[in-house]
Amino acid sequence: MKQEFLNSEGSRIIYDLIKVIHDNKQYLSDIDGAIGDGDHGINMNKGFSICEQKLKSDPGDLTHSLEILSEVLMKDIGGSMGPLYGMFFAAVADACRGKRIIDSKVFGKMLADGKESIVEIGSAKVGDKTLLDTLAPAVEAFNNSVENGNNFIQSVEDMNKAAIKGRDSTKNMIAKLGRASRLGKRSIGVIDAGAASCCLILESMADTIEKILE
Amino acid sequence: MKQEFLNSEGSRIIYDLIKVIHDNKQYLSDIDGAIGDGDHGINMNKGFSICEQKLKSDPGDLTHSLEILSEVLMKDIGGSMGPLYGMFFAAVADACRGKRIIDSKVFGKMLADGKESIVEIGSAKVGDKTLLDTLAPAVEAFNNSVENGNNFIQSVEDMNKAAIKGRDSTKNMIAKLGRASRLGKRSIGVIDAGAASCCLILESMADTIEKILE
Amino acid sequence: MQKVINDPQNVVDEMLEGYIKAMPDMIARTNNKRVVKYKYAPIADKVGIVTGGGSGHKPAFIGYIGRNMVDAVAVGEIFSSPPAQMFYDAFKVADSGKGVACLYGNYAGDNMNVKMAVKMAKADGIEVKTVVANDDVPSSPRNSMDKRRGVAGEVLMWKVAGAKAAMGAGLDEVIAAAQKAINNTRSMGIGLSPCTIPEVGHPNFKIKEGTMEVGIGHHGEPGLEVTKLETANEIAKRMTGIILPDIPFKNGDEVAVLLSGLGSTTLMELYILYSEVYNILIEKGISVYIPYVGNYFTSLNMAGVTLTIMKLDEELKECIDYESDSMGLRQFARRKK
Amino acid sequence: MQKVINDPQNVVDEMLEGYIKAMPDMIARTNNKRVVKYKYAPIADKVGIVTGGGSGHKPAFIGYIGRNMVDAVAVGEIFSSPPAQMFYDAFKVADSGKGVACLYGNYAGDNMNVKMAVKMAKADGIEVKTVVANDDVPSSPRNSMDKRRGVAGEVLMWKVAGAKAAMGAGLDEVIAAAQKAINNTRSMGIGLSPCTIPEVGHPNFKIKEGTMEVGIGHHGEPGLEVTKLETANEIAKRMTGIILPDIPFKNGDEVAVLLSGLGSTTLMELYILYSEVYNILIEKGISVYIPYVGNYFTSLNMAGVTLTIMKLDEELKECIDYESDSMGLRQFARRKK
Ligand SMILES: Nc1ncnc2c1ncn2[C@@H]1O[C@H](COP(=O)(O)OP(=O)(O)O)[C@@H](O)[C@H]1O
Ligand SMILES: Nc1ncnc2c1ncn2[C@@H]1O[C@H](COP(=O)(O)OP(=O)(O)O)[C@@H](O)[C@H]1O
Ligand SMILES: [Mg+2]
Ligand SMILES: [Mg+2]
Ligand SMILES: [Mg+2]
Ligand SMILES: [Mg+2]
Repeated sequence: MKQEFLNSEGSRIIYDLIKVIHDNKQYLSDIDGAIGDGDHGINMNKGFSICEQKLKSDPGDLTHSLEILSEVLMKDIGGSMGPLYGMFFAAVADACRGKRIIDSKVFGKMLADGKESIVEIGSAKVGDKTLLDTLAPAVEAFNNSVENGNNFIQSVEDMNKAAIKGRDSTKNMIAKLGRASRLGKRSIGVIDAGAASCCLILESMADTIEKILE
Repeated sequence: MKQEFLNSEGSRIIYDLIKVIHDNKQYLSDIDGAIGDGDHGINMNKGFSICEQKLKSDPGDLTHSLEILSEVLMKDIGGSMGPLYGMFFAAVADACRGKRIIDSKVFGKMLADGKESIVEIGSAKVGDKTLLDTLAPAVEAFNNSVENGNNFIQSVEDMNKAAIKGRDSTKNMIAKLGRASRLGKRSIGVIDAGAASCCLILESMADTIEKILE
Repeated sequence: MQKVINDPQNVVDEMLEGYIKAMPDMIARTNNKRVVKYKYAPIADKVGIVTGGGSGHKPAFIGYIGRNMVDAVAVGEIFSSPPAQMFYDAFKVADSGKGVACLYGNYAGDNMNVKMAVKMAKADGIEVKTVVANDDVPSSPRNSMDKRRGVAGEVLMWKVAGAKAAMGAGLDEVIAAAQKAINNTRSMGIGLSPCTIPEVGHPNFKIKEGTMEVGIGHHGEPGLEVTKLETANEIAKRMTGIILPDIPFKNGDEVAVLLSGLGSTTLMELYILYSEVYNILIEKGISVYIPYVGNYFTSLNMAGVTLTIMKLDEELKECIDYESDSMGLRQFARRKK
Repeated sequence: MQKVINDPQNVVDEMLEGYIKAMPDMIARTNNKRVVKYKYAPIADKVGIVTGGGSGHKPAFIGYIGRNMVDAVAVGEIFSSPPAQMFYDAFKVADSGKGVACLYGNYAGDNMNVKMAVKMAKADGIEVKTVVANDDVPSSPRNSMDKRRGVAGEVLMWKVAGAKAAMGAGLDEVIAAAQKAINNTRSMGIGLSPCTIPEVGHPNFKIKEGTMEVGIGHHGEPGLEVTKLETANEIAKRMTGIILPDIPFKNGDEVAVLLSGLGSTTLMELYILYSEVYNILIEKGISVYIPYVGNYFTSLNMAGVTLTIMKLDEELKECIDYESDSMGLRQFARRKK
C-alpha cells in the first residue's frame, strides 16, 4: 500500500469527479429545488463537462487539471458555484503546484487551503447550512487523522465519514445564508444542495486516491 | 286532457327552461369544449339567469316572458347564441302576441317562425352540424303530427323524439359551419353543442306543456 | 384552477375595472359599461376605429385602444362575441362624423352581431364599414378563405388602419388599407396546452404531454392535426411551410412578422422560435422589415404560439412605422437612418 | 415538458440569438457572446448602466437594454449568476470614461461575481460603483434588510438610473438615484404554480392545487408560508399588508406600482388584482402616480404575481417620467396636462 502518488497520475481524480457530477446532475438539482432554485446539478455538470472537453485537448497532471477546472468554473459557469468551487479548486491547485509527489501532508494542505478560500469568499460559518458543513469537518477529520499517525488511506476514509456526517447534519439545520435563509423552520428537513455536492466531490476524491494508493 | 292553454299561464314554460339551462351549464360547455371554444353553457346560463332576474320584477304572460328572454339574449349576451336564440325567441313571441289561447296550431306557427328566423340570420342548412339539425326536424315533426290529427300532447311528444334524433344525428356529421368546420373528419364523434342546447330547450318546452295540458 | 381572481362569473367586469384604473390617461369608460374608448375619442376629423370580440385574449382587444390605434372596443364575455348593442354603442363613441371602420375577426357570433349593429348605426346616420380578418390559414382551405378565422393578424390590421386614420384618411381609404393589410397577412397557431375558462373551472380540452395541436384556434378550437411535440426549429419550419405558400410570399419581399405567445409560453421560447423563423425567411430571400415578438394575442393561459406574416408595400410600411401608443403596442416613429 | 425549444441545454444561447435578430436597431453583440449591449453604447459622456443575472426572467435582464435604460447586460445560465468575467466585459462595453453603475439583485452568486468583476475593472482603470437591489420584503426581516433578495423592484431601479444617466448625471449621482430608488421600493411575490427549468425537465417544486406560496422568490424559493389559495382581493390585501408597513408608506404619498406576472399568469388576472391594490392604496390616501401592470420580471413559466411599490419624490418622478425605449419598458415622455 502506497503512502503517496505522483502529481502526474493524479489527474484521474478529476476525471472521476467529472463522471460523478454528471451522474448526479438530476439528484443535485432536485435537492436544490426543494429550498433553493433547482439549478445546482445542471450548473455543476455544465462546468465539469466543459472541463472534460478542455482536458481532452490539453491534458496534464493533477495541478494542471485542477487549474483548468477552477478556470472553467470561474470564467464560464458563474452562479454561486463558479466563485465558490472555482476559488476552492484554485487554492487546491496552488497547494500542489510544483510538487512531484502528493503525500498525505500535501493533500492535507490542499484541503485546508481550499476550505480557507471558500470561507474567504463566502464568509459562511459551520452551521449556516452550506457546503462548508461538509467541507470543514471533513478537512479537519483528514488532518487530525494524519496527525494521529494514520496512513493516507485511513485518513481519506476518516475524511469521507466526516463529510457524510457533515452533509447529513445540514438536514436539520435552519439555513442562515443564501437563498434558504428566510425560510426559518421551513428549511429544516432537507439536505443543503452544496453540502451534497461537496460530499460527492470529497467521496469521489477519496475513492480515486484509495484506488491509486492500493 | 286539455288541447290548449292560456298565454297567461304559459310563462311557466320559460321558468322551467331557465332551470334546465342552469342545470346543464357544465354539460353544454364541456360539449362545446370538444370541438368549439367551451363557452356555450356558461353563456346560455348567463342569459337565462339575467332573464330570471328581470322576470322577477317584471312578470307576465308567455309572450311577455319570451320577449324578455329574447331581449336579454340579444342585448346582454352576444356570442352566437345572442343573435340566434335571441331572434328565435323574438319570432316565437311575435307568433303568439295578442293570442289569449295557445293551441297546437298557434304553437306550430311559433316553432316554424322561430326556425325561419334562425335560418335567416345564420343561413345554416340541415346537415351543417348546428342547432338547426335539432330544430328543423323537430318543428317539422310537430307540425306533421298536428296535421295528421294528433292531439297537442302527442304532437309535442313527436317533436321531442325528433329533436333527440336530430341532436344525435350531429354526432356523425362533419361540421360545415362555424368553428368546427375546418376540422373535417376530426369533428365526427361529438354532438354539436347548439344541437344539444336546442334539444334541451325543446324537451323542456314539451315537458312543461304536457304538464299544463294534463 | 390556480388563478388570481375573485368571482369566476365576473372576471370580465373586474378586469375592465382594473384596466381603466391602470390607464387613466389613455382609456375612458362610456355609458355602456362594456364599451371602453380612447380617452380623447371621438377625435375631430378622424375616422373612428372600432373593434371588439370575446374576452380572454389580452392585450387584445382593449389593449390596442390608444393614440393612433383603436378608438373604441366592445367587450364580450370570455370567448363570446359582444352583443350588437355593444358594437353599436362603440360606433357611437368613436364617430366624429367622418365614419367608423369596424375591424374584427371572422367568427359566427361577431359576424351576426356586427351586422345587426351596422344596421342600427345606419338608422342613426352613422356610416360604418367593416373589414373581417381571416388570416388564420389552417382554419379553412384556400378555396374557402372567407371561412377562415381571424387571429393575431388583427393586431397588424389595427396598427395599419389606426395609422391611416391618424394620417387623416377618409373612411374608404382606411377600409382599403385595413383590407389590404389582411389580404397581405397569414397566420397559424400551434397549441401545447389547453386553456381554462374561469367559469368552467377545468381545461377546455386536452393536449397529451409530448404532443401538440397544429393549427389550433385562438379559443382552443382543434386544428389540422395532432403531432408529436416538435423542436422549435421544426415548429418554425412547419409554420412557415403552411403560411408562406398561401399568399405566396417570394424572394425580395419585405415582411412584418408577429410571433405571439398564447398565454403561458415564455418570451424565451418565443425568441428561440423567432431565431429559426428569421433564418428560414432569410434563406428564402424574404427580409424582416419589422418583427413583433411577445404576447400580442393570447388565449387565456394556453401554451403555444401563433406566427403571423404580413407582406409589405410602401403604404403598409408607412402605416407600420407610424408612432403608436397603446398598452399592447407602443412604438416610437421609426428613426430615419 | 410542453415547451417550444430545441436543446434544453442550449436555451440561453438560442434565446439570445433570436433576441438579437429581433432587435437589430436596439441591441448588439459584443466580443463576449454572453454580453449584449445597447447598439449605441458606450454613449459619449454618459455613465454606463450595467446589470446582469441568471436567465429565465424575461424581459429581465436583456429586455431592459435600450435608450435611456440599460447599456449592457451579462447573461447567465437559467437562474445562475453570470461569471465575473461577463460582468467585467459588460463594464468594458458600457464605459464611456464616465464610469459604470452596476445595478443588480442581491443573490449570493451575483454578489461574489460582481465583486470579483469590479476588482478586475479597477485594475483596468474603469470606475464601477454598485447598487444591490434588496426590495423583496418577505425574504428577510427588517433588521436584516441586507439579506433581502432583489426582485421586480430592479426594473424601477434601472428606469430611474437609466434616466438619470441620460440626463447627464455623474456616476455618484446615478448611484445615489439608484440607491434611493431601491431604498424607496418594496416588493413581494405570491406563487400559484411551480416553474420548470428546461434542462431539469420537471417542475422545481410543488404547489398543491388550492394553495399558494406566500412570499415566493423569483426562482421559486419557498416564501413565508403556504396558505389556501385566496381571491384576488384577499391577495391584494395580503400583499399590501406586508409591503406598506415596511417603509412605511403614508397618507399623501405618491407611488409607482409595478404588478408583474411570473410567467403564466394572464393580464386579465393582473388587472383584476390591480383593481383592488388600487382601491387599498386610495383608501390609505396613497395615490398611484404611475402603474406598470404586465410581465416585467418573470420566473420561467411560473403562475403568480409580484407587487412592487415605490415611494416617489420629485427626483424619482422626473426619472420615472423620462422617455425610455426598451423591449420590456417603452414609455413616451409624460405629456404635461
Ligand atoms: N456564502 C456561501 N458560502 C458557502 N456556500 C454557499 C454560500 N452561498 C451559497 N452556498 C452554497 O451554494 C449552494 C447553492 O449553489 P447553486 O444552486 O449552484 O447556486 P445558487 O444558489 O446561486 O443557485 C448552497 O446549497 C450552499 O451550499
Ligand atoms: N350560422 C349558424 N346557424 C345556426 N347555428 C349556428 C350557426 N353558427 C353556430 N351555430 C350554433 O352555435 C353553437 C355554438 O354556440 P356558442 O358556443 O354559444 O357560440 P360560439 O361558437 O360563438 O362560441 C354551435 O354549436 C352551433 O350549433
Ligand atoms: Mg441553485
Ligand atoms: Mg362556443
Ligand atoms: Mg364563443
Ligand atoms: Mg441559481
